[in-house]
Formats: sequence, C-alpha cells, structure tokens
Amino acid sequence: MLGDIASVIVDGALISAVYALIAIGFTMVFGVGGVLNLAHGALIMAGAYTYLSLVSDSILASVTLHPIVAFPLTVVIVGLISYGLYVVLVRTIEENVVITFLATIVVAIAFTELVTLVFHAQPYQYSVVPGVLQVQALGTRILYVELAAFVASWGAMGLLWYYVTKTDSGRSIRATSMSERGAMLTGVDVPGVRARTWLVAGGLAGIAGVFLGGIGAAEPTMWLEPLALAFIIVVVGGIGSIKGSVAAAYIVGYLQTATGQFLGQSVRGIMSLVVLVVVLLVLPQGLYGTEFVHE
Amino acid sequence: MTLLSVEDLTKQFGGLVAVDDLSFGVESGEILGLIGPNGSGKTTVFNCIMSIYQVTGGTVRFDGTDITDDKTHEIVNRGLSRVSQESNPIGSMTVRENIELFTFPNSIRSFDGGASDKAIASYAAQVDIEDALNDDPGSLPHADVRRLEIAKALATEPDLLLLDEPFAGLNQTEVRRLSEQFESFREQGITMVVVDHNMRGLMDLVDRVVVLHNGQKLASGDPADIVGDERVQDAYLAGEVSAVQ
Amino acid sequence: MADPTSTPSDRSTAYTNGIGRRSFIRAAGASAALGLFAGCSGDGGGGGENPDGGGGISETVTIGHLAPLNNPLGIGSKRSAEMAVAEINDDGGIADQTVELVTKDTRASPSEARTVAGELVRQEEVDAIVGTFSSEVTQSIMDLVSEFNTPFLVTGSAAPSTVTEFVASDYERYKNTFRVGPVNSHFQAEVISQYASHLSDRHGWNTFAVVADDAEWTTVFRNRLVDLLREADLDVPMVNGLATDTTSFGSVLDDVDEVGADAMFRFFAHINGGPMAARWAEGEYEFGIEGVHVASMLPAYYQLTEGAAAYETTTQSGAAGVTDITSKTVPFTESYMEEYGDADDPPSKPMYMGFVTYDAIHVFKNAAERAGTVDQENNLDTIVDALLQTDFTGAAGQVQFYGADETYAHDLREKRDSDGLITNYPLTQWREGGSLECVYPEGLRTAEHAAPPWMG
Amino acid sequence: MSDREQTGRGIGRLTGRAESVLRDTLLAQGAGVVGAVGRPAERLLWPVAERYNRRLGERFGEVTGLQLLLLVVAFGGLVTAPLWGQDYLRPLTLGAVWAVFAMGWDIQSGYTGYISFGHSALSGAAGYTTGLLVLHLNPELSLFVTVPLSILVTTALGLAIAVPSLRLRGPYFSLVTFVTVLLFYRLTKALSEWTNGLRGIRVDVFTYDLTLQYYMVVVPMLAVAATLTYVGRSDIGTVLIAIRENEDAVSAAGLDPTKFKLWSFVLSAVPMGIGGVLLAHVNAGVDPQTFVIVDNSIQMIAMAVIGGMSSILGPLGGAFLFVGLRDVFLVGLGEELRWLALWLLVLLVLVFARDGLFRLLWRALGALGGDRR
Repeated sequence: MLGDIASVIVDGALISAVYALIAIGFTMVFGVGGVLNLAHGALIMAGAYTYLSLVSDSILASVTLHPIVAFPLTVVIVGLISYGLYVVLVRTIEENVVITFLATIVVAIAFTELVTLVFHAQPYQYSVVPGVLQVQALGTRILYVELAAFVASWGAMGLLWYYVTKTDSGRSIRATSMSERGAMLTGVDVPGVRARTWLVAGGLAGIAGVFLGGIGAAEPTMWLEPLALAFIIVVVGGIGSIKGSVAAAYIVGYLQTATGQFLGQSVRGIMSLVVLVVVLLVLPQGLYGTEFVHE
Repeated sequence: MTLLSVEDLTKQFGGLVAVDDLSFGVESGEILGLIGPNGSGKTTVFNCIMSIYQVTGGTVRFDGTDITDDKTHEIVNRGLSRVSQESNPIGSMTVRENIELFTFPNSIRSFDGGASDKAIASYAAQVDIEDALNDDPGSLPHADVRRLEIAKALATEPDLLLLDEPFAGLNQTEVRRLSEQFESFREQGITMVVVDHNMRGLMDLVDRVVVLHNGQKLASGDPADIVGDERVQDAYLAGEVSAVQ
Repeated sequence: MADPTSTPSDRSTAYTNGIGRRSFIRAAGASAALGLFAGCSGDGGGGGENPDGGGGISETVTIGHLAPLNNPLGIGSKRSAEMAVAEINDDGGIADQTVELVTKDTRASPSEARTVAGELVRQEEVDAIVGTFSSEVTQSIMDLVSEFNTPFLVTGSAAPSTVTEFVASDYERYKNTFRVGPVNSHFQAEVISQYASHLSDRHGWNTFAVVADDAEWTTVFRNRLVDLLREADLDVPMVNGLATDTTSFGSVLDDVDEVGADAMFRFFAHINGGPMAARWAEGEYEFGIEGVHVASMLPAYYQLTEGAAAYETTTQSGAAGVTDITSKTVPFTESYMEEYGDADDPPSKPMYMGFVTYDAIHVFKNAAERAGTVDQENNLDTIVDALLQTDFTGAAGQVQFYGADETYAHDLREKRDSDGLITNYPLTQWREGGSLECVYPEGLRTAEHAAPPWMG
Repeated sequence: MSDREQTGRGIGRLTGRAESVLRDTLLAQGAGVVGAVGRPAERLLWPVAERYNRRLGERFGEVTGLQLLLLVVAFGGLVTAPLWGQDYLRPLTLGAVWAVFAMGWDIQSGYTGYISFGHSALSGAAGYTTGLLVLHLNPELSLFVTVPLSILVTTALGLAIAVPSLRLRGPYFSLVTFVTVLLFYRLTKALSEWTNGLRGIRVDVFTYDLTLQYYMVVVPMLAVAATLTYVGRSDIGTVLIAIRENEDAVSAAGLDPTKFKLWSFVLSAVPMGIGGVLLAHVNAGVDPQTFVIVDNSIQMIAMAVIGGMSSILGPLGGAFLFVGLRDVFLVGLGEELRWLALWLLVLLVLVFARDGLFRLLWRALGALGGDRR
C-alpha cells in the first residue's frame, strides 16, 4: 500500500510534466488567436514519427542520427510544421471560429491517414535514453526516458517562462493573450505573434511527441488520448492560462495514476472525464480562466 | 408617473466600481439625457438595466415591477428596448429580415409570426430607411446602419427606449433629422433615455438631464441649469484631460 | 465465458421465416430475368453463368474473402487466399471450373462488414465466403449470409459464441457457418493451462498473474483459465483487466512483481504490449511474459520493439510457419515469403489468419468437389454434409469439424495427443537476434522454452 | 525570423486572394459555360417555378426554374433509384440514413453555431433503445412500440445533454458534447452485460429485399427533409441563425436564446432518433463502432460542411456525396488514400467554399435565373 502510494506519487509527477507541456502549447494557441487547435495532437504524433525517422535505420536507411542531434532537430521540424499549418491554412480562415475549429480536426484526421499510409498501422518503438532506475524501496522501476521526459518538460517550461517574461518577443505573446486590442495599440505585430505562438506550441508538442513515443510507441492513433487529455487539462485549468494548465496537468495526471492504481486500470480514463464534466458545470471558467460563459 | 426607476444601483467589476449607488427616475413621456464624460459609467447603467450585466446592488423597476433579475429578453418584452452603441446587424439577412427578427414572438411554436411587410416598412419609414429594406446591411452607409439599429428597437414596440450614443458619427444634418424623429417617437408615446458624452447636442432634445461622473450622479435637472453647473464643467474638463493623457 | 444455454434460442425465433426468405430470392431473380431493372449490370459472375441451378458446378466458382485490410493480419489473409486460389487454379480449379477470388475490406467494422458482405452475396453472387477477423465482425454478417445460404468459413475469430449462440442454437438457420480456425477460446484457455503446467515442470514456475484486455474476448481467460490453473495447483494471485487504450504499464508490471508471479499471462489484442515488453526487459522484471498477444504475432514485431520482444511468447495458429505442423506448413510459409517477403506492406509472413484462410479455401474446394455442386441456393445441405466430412491436412494443422449435434457444432475440432493435451494451438517465443521458436506443444517444438536470462 | 514571417504573411495573403479569385473564376466560368444552356432552360422552366412559388414558396422558400429543376431531378432520382442503381442500393440506403443524421446535426449545430460532437451519442441512444428493448424485453416487439420509444429516449438524452451544456458557449459546448460521446462509448463497454460490448445487439432487419428496404429509409428521410426545410425557412430557423450570428441581438429582440437553443436540440434529436432506428434495422444490429464512436459525429459534420451548413438540403446532398465517395467512387484508392482524399476534400471545402458545394450550386443556378427573388 505504501509502495503503491509512493509509485503513484512518482508516476504521477513524471507523466504530468509531459501532459503540462502538451496543454501549454494548446492553451497558448487559444490564448493569442482564439483558435482551438485540434490538430495539436497530430503535432505530437509528428514529433514521434519525425524522431523515429531520424534515429532509426528501419525508416530512412540513409538517415540515422544520434539522439542528441535528432532531438533538437525534431523539435525544430515540428515547430515549423505547426508554423506552416498556421500560415498556410489557419491564417486564411481564422476569422471564422467554427470553420477553423472544424478545419483543424479535419487536418488531424487526414494526418492520421497520411501516417497510416506511409508507416502502416503498426506500432514502432524506439529508444530515446536507454536504461532504468531501480527504486527498491518503492518496488518500482523508473525508465531513464521517463526521467528525461520529466527533466526536458520542466526545462522547456522554464525556458518558456523565461521567454514570455524576460524577452520582448515573448512578452508580446503574453500581452496579446491578455488583450489583443491592447497589444495592437501598443504596437505589437499581432499576426506575427500568432505565427510565433504556433511555432513555439509546435516545438513543445514535438518534445512531448518524442517522449510519448519513446515511453510507448509511435502509432497512428497515439494522438487522440493526449489531445483529449490536453483538452481536459486546459478546461480544468482555464482556457488561455499557462499557470492553470500546469496545475491542472498535475491534478489530472495524479487523478489518472491514482484511479489506475486504486480503482483498477480499466476505469483510468473515465475519472478524468467525470472530473471534466463536474468542473464545467461547477466552475466553467476553470481554475485560472477568464470567463467564456455567458451569465 | 415614473416609468423607470433606478434605485441605489451599484456595479463592480472585480475591485473597480463602475456605477456607484446611483438613483434616478424616468417619467412617462419625457426624454431624459444621461450624460457624462467617457468612462463615467453610462453604458454600464444601460447594461445593468437590460440585465446584460448582473448588478452588484440596487434595484431597477419598470412600470412598478422589479426587473433587476429578469433576463434581457423578458425586459424587452415588458416594453423596454435599447439601441446599443455598436451596430451589429446580421450580415446574412436583409434589412427587412433584420427588422423582422425583432417582431417575432418569443415562442418556439411560432413558425410564421413576424410582423407584416407593411408594419416592417413603417418601422423603417420612421427612420427613413424604407428604401433599403431589401439591401444587405453590409452595403448601407454608416448613418443607415445606425438607423437600422433604431428601427430594430422600434420593432419591439417599446414604451421606453434606451439610446446609447445615437448621434455618434453623424453629421449635423443627420443629427437634426434624427432629433426630429425622436420627437415624433415621443408623440407616439415612447419615453426615451439618451446617453451621450456630448452635452451640447442633447440640450434641445431632452427635457431633463442626469450627469454621471465616475459612476456617481453628479447633478440632475433642467438642461439649461446643467450647462451652467460648475461641477459639471470641471468633470468634463477633468475627463477630457484624462482622456488626452 | 458465454453461456450456451442462455437466451439465444428464444431470440432467434424471430429469424426463422425461411419460406419468406426463399421466395424473395426467387422473386428478385425473376424480376431480374424479366429485365425489370433496366440498369442492372451483369458483371461479376452473375446469373447468366449459372443458368437455372441444375445442381452442377458452373463455369466459374467465386469465393468471397473478408478481412480488415487496415491490419497486417488481414493483408496476410488476403495474400494467402490469393495463393490458395492460384494453386487451385493451377491444379485445374474446382471440379475443372476456374476459381475467382473477390476480397473485400471490412475495415474491422461490423457495419462496413455488413455492407461488403452484402455486395459479395448480392452483386458478386459468391459461392462461399471465407475470412472475418474479429468476433463482432463475424457475427454481424451471419444473419445476412445465412439468408443467402452462402457457406461461410470463419478464419480469424475465436469466440465460442459464434457457434454456440448461432450454429448450435439454431442449426437450420446457421448451418452454413463453419470455423476453420483458430480453435475456439474455450480450448485456448485449456491450452494455456496445459502450457502453464509445462512451464511449472520446466522452470518450477508455479505462480501466474493474469492480465487481459478489458474486452469480451478475454472473459474466458479471466475465468475458465484461472479455474483450470487453480485446479492444477498453480497459484493465481492476480487477475487484472486493462482498458483497451492502455499505454502505460509501470504500475501493472510493479503489481505483478509484487505478487511474486513467476510468469504473467497477458491477453492483448487491442492493447499493444510492445512498450510493456520494453519496460520489462529494461527493468529486468523477474517473471516471464506469456500468453496471447496479437501485436507479437507481427513478423516485424521484434524489429518494431527494437529487440525488447526477446523471450516473450504468444500463441498463434500456424506457429508463424517455423515448425512442421504438417508437411504443408513450411512450404506454404516459404512460398509466401518468396512472394511477399520483401513487399512494402507488412506482413512478410502469412500470420495466423493467413494460414487458416489458406486452409479454408482448400477445405471448401474439397467439399465442393465431394458435393459435386456449389449451388448453395438449392443444395446447401449437400454442401454442408460435404464440409462436415472434412478431414484435411492444412498448413495450420488437421481440419475436422464438430458435428451438428455437438456443443460446438461446425467448430474446428481441437487435436489432442495421447495425454489429452491439445496440439493445434502452438506457442512461439521470440529470441535474441529476432528468431522465432516454437516452444509448445512438445510434438512441434523447435526449441525448449527459455526463461529470460536475467531470471535467477 | 521576421523574414520568414514576412514570407509567411505573403503566402497567407496569396491564399486569401487565391480563394476569392478561384471562387470568382469558378462562378464566372460556370456561369459562362452553363449560361448558354442554362438561360434558355431557365426561361422555359420559369412559369412552372412561378406556379410553385405561388403555392409553396411561402413555406419552403422561392425558387428559380433551374433550382426547381434540380429539386425535381434529385427527388425523382431518389424515388426511382432502384430502377437505375440496383447495384448501389446499399450505399444509397446508407446515404439516406446519414442524410437524416446530417440534417439532424444541421438544424442544431449548423444553424445555431453550437457545434456538437455529441450527435453520434444521440443516434446511438436510439439504436441502443431499440436493441435493448428487443434483447431484454421481447424480441417480437412491434416497430410501433420500439420506434416511438427510441425517439423519445433520444430526445430525452438530447435534452439531458443540452440543458447543462448550452449554458456554455463555443468551444466549451463542443467539448462537453465530445466528452459525452466518449463517456457513452465507454458505457457501452462498461455495461457489456447489457449491451454485449463491442459485439453489440442484433436487431431484425426490416427486410432482405434491398429495394423495399431502400424505400423504408428514403421515405422517412424525405419526410425529415421536408419538415426540417420548412422549420429552417420558418421564423424558428431565422432565430437559430440569428443565435449563431449574434446571440445578444436575439435577446435584444425579446427572444429567449436558451429556449430556442433547447428547441433546436429537440428538433435535432427527433431526426437523430429516427435515423438511429433506421440504421439499427438496416444494419441488423447496434454496436458502438457503427453508432457511437466520435468518428461518426465527425462524419456527420463533414457531410454538413460539404453540402453547406445551415441549409438542411445541403447536408442532405453532402451525405449522399460523402457516402458515395466513401463507399463507391473512391473505393479503388485503397483504405488510407481514400480517407485521405475524402478529408482533404472536406478541408478544401472548408477553406475555399465554406458555404458548401450544394449551396454554391444552388446559388449558381439561382444566378442564371436572374435576380427574380
């Protein structure tokens, strides 16, 4: 029992960091442009498959990079994909929220088919950081890749924090998400900010994708669960709030791990849905959100 | 007879007090001016009356009934209508359809219950847009879009009309014409409250003036007296200065 | 486990309107003949080639094949079916008639399966249908194909209810359905329990954890298997269902470790257990991973897991062609690999459904020739009788069916050795370097089962 | 960085321009090519249309001659399908069922702009009500019992979803409906003792006679189409569209938006119930994959988008087009390519023709008839 609680604490801490990373990207894009990007999950998948293609000889025989090179390259590539998605598609339709919303989900589904077409419907595993940490006292083992995911996620969040609070470029993102009109009045290039936000969000999704694929496997359906979780986290935390996302990621992450451990793995997914419904009905603007509900 | 009475109305946003313990009444048949510099809380008062905002404190009575907690559409159906500062006609509908929407009964069983074309034309005619009935609102000049907003409000057959900055963006001729039309509304028995930050334009039109400053009632009374009131002049000066800064 | 004595018999009363059914088919035929439906195209081996069912075999025999083509198992099945048909045609066809194969994609969806099965029986007017991968898909088309009297040879799904709730409970209606493989999961559970005893003898493993997809097909393993293990004096301290979308396995492995299991029997069809194997191998957990794991049947699985699969086992009909189940097993596998080993699309080996489908087409050929007809509309009983006489040596093993009056009517008979151990549901084990060995049953064994080297 | 942004914006602008250019050329060219044939035809047909407009225009909207021709040809084609499309009756039948779904989705989501991902739960509720009644109560239960009950349960579920979730705007509403489907899907598994899990429940087919079955679906579909077209063109439809365009204006007009939104859910749930029952009987069963999964909701949305949201008949056409492409015309492409092509088409429509293909067609035909309306 004590071991169970300890492993819930450890597992929850590890996985929640990745959830937070995904949710932050999702919420930032919403914050600055009002776009609910349902293709965010596809970007996660893009991260996993890009990394896989770069490191594994079974995909592109001519390209096998060391993880140290492949990882940042993946992050950049996924960031650019995200940026391209905004510039080519979303920018032309973003004035219509409904159309944008629908377009991003269609992109996500089309991307799934594309991945299936290219990589077939089989799960690929790859190693990011091999090895395992034995924690005898807790009766559990922690994969190095999980630790790496935790460190990288918090590292990325730290960099992001530095970026949006200490640099002009980042501050303009924050300003825009608080008040687009205000930002515009103070001379912020709002379209540029949006594009940059998509780039950053894509990079974060890329990081998450590499690790989710490394802990699990790269497969064409791997995006749905993280996307649903990001959705839930963002709503619980309050749409548009980075702080809320981090807090909610930990709430949801721990809730999932604990339900899995104590109520059975088969109800793992249901709990977070129930919490979501409760939050929506009781506290529709989430923990830190601005209200999106009419009185 | 007092048609609308606002008693001790207070509205706070977070820590910010937008309307502070405001009380005033509107007599049946009069045109009341509600004036004040930018940010003095005029529009907020309208939003509180119409239940767009929930009030923090105080009561709003219309025709003797407490309507503070009524929903917007209920208030409209009691005979209170508001012309807001922004024009937002529905672009995919013609001017006629935009007006017709405001004549629909609030019933989900009413499939064909709007006003007749003739009635709609007469609402439009009251603000001189009867020739534009088949146009798209997007193609109208600014003044006509404003007029459409008024026609829509008229279409709800109000007893009391709240007009938020009706003259904004209009030229002298248009202002004069609109004032005449307001007079004719009054002849039909419609009571009006007109919000404006520009005192001078209102003076000939209104019977009485309430001046707002920082959410509080600064003065009220006959337009001529108000114009001479020093406090009012100070408030406006301060307001202008702060707006410039 | 599904209870064969429950409701189906009363439920099926609504379906037994045989006369109405037949008369409709006649009516449709007549109106087509009268040219009532002007635009009715006559492609796909239509009525013209079968002038008035006189009972003989007409110019071509059309076999329909159903499989999920978004799944390597389905593709393996399709290719195997094509190979079987090519072989038969090279050998003179069925009673000298050319065989034509029409494959349709079920997309693993019951609704889609109904659509394409409808096309097979109505437009293609097939003489038999083989295939279907999952039980929900299999059962979703049984009403339809029985309506058209089309012989239906199931090759992918193992739920006992396919025969108990259909064939055995309403024989007249569903007698067209046979299962060529795999043995149903009632027997699969028995195989696993016998295999557990073998592991106990070989390694002294006496404690087993059972972890399964939280799905209907594993109920038999979570109940009957556990009972059988306990009857054999083996410990089962843990029986756990996992949500079918499970992707994290840390706590499950820790739990198995905690209860002190010597091996974990996992039954995964929906869940991909690859990441679990990776964690298990990295963490050197002190137990074996055994049981049924569909992903592990992929020929590329070892590569896909970057070698983490080593030492895990799974059952699979046909044993991936690594052992001479019969004299046909290895030659069939080799010719498949010759043809498709380097294909862009997986799988590079037939996989279990491929073996069974390959056998099923031969089984139908033999039965049709015995019956002297493929005219199921008028002679279904003859065809069914001929199928019941089947004793065919296939690539996946010997095929014989249970008789009409037995609990598992028309199901594949399990084969038993002299000790009563079931032999036609073998287990394979991945080895370091990516080779695959058959480790059970004894008669088919290519290597002894190996415990992971990190275990004691 | 900033360079890239410049280029990026350039592309953005280009695409925007490309969109309008493309739309204009298409319309102009279409008008040019078709005009030569279309205009005389229009003159010929106009008297008929005029008569229609006098009698029914009030209720269903006025049409030009060519528009009327389109309606008549489409209607005639549907009614005579067994004569010309015997081989395609199954896709046509499915198309008709999905048309009911797409129209049901449209009257709620398309009109009010409250995009629901939860409609597959509604059709599922209908299917499962029928299935559960047949399985657990009485296999011989008459359609006259199961059909009304199924529709009733669907409507009740619709209201149960709508009442709490319609307090929420925009994406929050979509999210709650999305979650509803996920919960519903998991419930079908969690309650598998009742629902048979993935295997689902068998239901009697209406008939194995495809022609008869087709009519048993097409007739209710046409009834739904006529009813919803009438509703959509009535004051109710206007109010629902006004909610989408400007909900505050609706309040200001003295209309209760909440009441109308709830009503739209009811108007939507009834066809979803009808469609669900039809699908259960056409499919000879209900199972979570055929009914509940969120993919089904997304397909309904795709159909409505292709055809043209908030037009009822657009989604009807969109459903047939979608199912036709999916099950007939694109089948040769293979599994992944086919879906890829389909989704790309949906995306193209969203970007370049967001009013939908059938609305474009309708307008093009109307333009040929001049501005008679």
